[in-house]
Amino acid sequence: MVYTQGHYKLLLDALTNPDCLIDYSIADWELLLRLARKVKLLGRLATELNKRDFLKKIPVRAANILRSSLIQAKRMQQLTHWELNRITWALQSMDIPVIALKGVAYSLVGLPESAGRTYVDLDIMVPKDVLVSVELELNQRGWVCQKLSAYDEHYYRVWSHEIPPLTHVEREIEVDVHHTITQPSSGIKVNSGLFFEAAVLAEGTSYKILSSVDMVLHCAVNLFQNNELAGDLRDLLDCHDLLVFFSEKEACFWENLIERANQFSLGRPLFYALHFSVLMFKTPVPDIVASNLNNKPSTIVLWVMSKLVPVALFPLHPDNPSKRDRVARTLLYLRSHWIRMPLYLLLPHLIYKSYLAVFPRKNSQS
Amino acid sequence: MTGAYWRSVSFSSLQIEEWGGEFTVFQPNSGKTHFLNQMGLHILLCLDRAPTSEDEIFVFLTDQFQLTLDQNFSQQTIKTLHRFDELGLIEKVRPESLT
Amino acid sequence: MTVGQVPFGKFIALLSDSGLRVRVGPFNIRINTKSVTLANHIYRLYESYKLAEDEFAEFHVQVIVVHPKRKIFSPHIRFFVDGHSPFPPFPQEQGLTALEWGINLVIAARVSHLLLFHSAAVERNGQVILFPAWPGSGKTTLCTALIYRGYRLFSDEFGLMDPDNGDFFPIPRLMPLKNESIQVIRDYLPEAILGHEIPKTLKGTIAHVRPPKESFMRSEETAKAKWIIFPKWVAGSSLSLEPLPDSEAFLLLASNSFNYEVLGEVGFQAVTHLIRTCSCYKLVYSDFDDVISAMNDLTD
Amino acid sequence: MTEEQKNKQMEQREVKASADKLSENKRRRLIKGAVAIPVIMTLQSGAALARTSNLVGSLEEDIPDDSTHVATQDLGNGKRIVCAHPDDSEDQSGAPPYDLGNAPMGHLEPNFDSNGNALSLNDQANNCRGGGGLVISATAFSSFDGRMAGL
Repeated sequence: MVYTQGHYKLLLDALTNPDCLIDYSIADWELLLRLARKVKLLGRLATELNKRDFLKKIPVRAANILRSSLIQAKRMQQLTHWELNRITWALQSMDIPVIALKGVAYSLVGLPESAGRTYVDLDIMVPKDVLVSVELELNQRGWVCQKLSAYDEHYYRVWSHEIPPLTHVEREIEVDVHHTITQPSSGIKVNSGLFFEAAVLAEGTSYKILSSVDMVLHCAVNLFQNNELAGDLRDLLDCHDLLVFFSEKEACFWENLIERANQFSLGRPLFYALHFSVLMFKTPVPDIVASNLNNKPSTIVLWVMSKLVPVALFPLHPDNPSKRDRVARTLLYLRSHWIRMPLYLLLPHLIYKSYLAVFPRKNSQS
Repeated sequence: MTGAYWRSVSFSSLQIEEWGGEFTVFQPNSGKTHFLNQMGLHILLCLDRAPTSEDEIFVFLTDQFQLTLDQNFSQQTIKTLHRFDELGLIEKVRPESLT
Repeated sequence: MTVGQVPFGKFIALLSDSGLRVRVGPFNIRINTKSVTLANHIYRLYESYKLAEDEFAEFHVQVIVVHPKRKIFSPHIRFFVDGHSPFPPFPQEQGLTALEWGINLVIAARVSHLLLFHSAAVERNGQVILFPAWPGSGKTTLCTALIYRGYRLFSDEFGLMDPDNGDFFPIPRLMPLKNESIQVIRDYLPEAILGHEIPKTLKGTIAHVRPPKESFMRSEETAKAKWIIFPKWVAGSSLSLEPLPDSEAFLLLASNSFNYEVLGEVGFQAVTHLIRTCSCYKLVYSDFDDVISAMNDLTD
Repeated sequence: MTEEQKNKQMEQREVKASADKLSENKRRRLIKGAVAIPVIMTLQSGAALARTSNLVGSLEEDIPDDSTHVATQDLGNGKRIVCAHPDDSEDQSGAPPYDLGNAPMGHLEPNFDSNGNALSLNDQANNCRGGGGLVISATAFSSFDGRMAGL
């Protein structure tokens, strides 16, 4: 297997067995930290090392980079949590359920690994019928939409499951407001009302989060249906962490997970999440889970995915990126659009995006 | 009519440094640093003691700073209260929770 | 061993292959480029930089010359860090500014275990003067004049402070003079060694000052700050050095830091401590002799 | 209550006590000054990164007409300089404008004068500066893009 050699192994070993880090050479450390930065996992490495009291035992320059990253991760955590606080404040008069998703939800549910997780933005979900009034209310309270081209705006509103990201004029965090967890254009119709019904209050707070099984499903769907997978190792690790955490905490977790995935016809993304999580992180998933899931991929599809996904999830080698890894990324990019959109929509979208890549707009936000 | 009631939020978590009658305040919840004058800080101190109505705040401030209470002063103070609210330093108290 | 002690052939080989590793203050930087023009500039101006061969490098930067396939476009320069380019392309002649600015950006964006002020810093009698300033206030020019008159260079761009103990780290590097300042320094300090003039950059014409050797030799000696001075060059003005209220100094200094907010409570406490232990001033000047003697009086 | 929390509460009380003791002197200063109202200002710090001398800063040099460094817009009738105005609510502290603030305003300089003569980019830049505006680099403009009102 390709990811058990070279720079893949260096990173994977550090994540799955942090004890081995004590033996890393200077050159190993240098490469490891460059790779971990690319997949937003420096903060996680830092917390793992902290836990073992290793930060004083490793090369001091490496330790300083890890400390810096942890400080930045903590700062982003603080910012996203505060943004959730302010969003809740701004929407309190509307009396609607606001569900925190992804990173912030992982820390609200008490996932131990969330302490070193790097957050980029705040994701929340509100019922579809109040989406417009939520956007209006937030606009009035100082959250504004960043300038988008008319094309992007149309894409967001009609074919995506979000409204364009909002940012408060005095702060820097982007807020993504969702009304469901899948793309409307993917053909999978999920009754979002069921997520709101099952949502729970995070312990000791007044914030709502998805139920445990819905949170895992969202993680899987986000990775295997919504994303292009390139460099998304962190997101697979999120799935792994959640699976370990909930299966230890809840008695009937696996049974509930199977039932829920089949109820929403989300067996395939969940299957992939479990499959690759077991493959790479040795997640303890009972065999009965896979055998009871519906909509599993065929053997040939799984074979192709197994060739592409692991190499694409890893960051490219910073000095000598291999051609094979780039090809895997391109194929998965195509796949991510294929499954999300009907073909007649896909072609114009890709043509427009590749046109942009050749002729980047001036002054476009990076 | 006594106006809305306000109270401070996590006042004890604030880090306050005095600089000759002016204050820099670090708010851990938001990570923001604020600069307050005496009167600004006095509002926070007052609201930390007990939920207070806007009218009571005007009286408290004009008394402390020997000012005459006029419309301009009350309007400015209400503006500041709303800014504090926006920054998450204070919050409105529901009348039913007062008793 | 310093860059100047490496034979030119080996130097070129390093730059274009495994990378030239140099000490830049508390950091090591690995530089790669195949541009011979840029290599020549670096060889001359980085002469006193210490090598950090076989050591861990925090930052891996590359300057690449791009030759467009179509003839009508001229070649340009791109700056990369870990395979990512944070800037739009630069004209081909601007390799050195691209490299120096790129290093600034990488330090400012990635370092959070130290508090980073956007400030010049020099040391005399074991204590540091910080000159935090907005772009265009002439901090690089002032800094250049001072380091040729007995002050030790910490940096013309970064005040690097350890928030735990208040120590400042020297990070001596090339100092970019802009536009008129170039001639001003040539006139006032004929002994100063300047790189070639690079016209039409984002900031106008740039020429880099090569700092004195001593600043590199002593780049591991930290010191604490005692004065914070906000300078402003005003043509024809007479010298004025006025105390600045602490609260104002706090706000100016904190908002002039690259990562004050990232450090959170640690940043707040560190700036508080710094202001409480330093004397803060506002400086207006036009004449170098005046300002140097005022700084000497202050630091004697 | 943990040691730390307790400690913090003690410190907080001390601050309170000292703040309660308003000296006659300070009271007079407040009343006399224009600040006989409560004041709060929030530090905006993240801007420093964008403001590093290398990225932003006003462009003071002469601008050739083929300059690609300066921020311009072409609405179909020729290149016009983007003239930025710092947000009034930001304290500029007497320094040259360094930060456009949170809600910067901007306008496009006319590229013809009142007699219908074409104005070079440099002329436009001088008109902008003359009106208290700021000519900024294309890079700086893109970092403010989307936050610039009035364009």
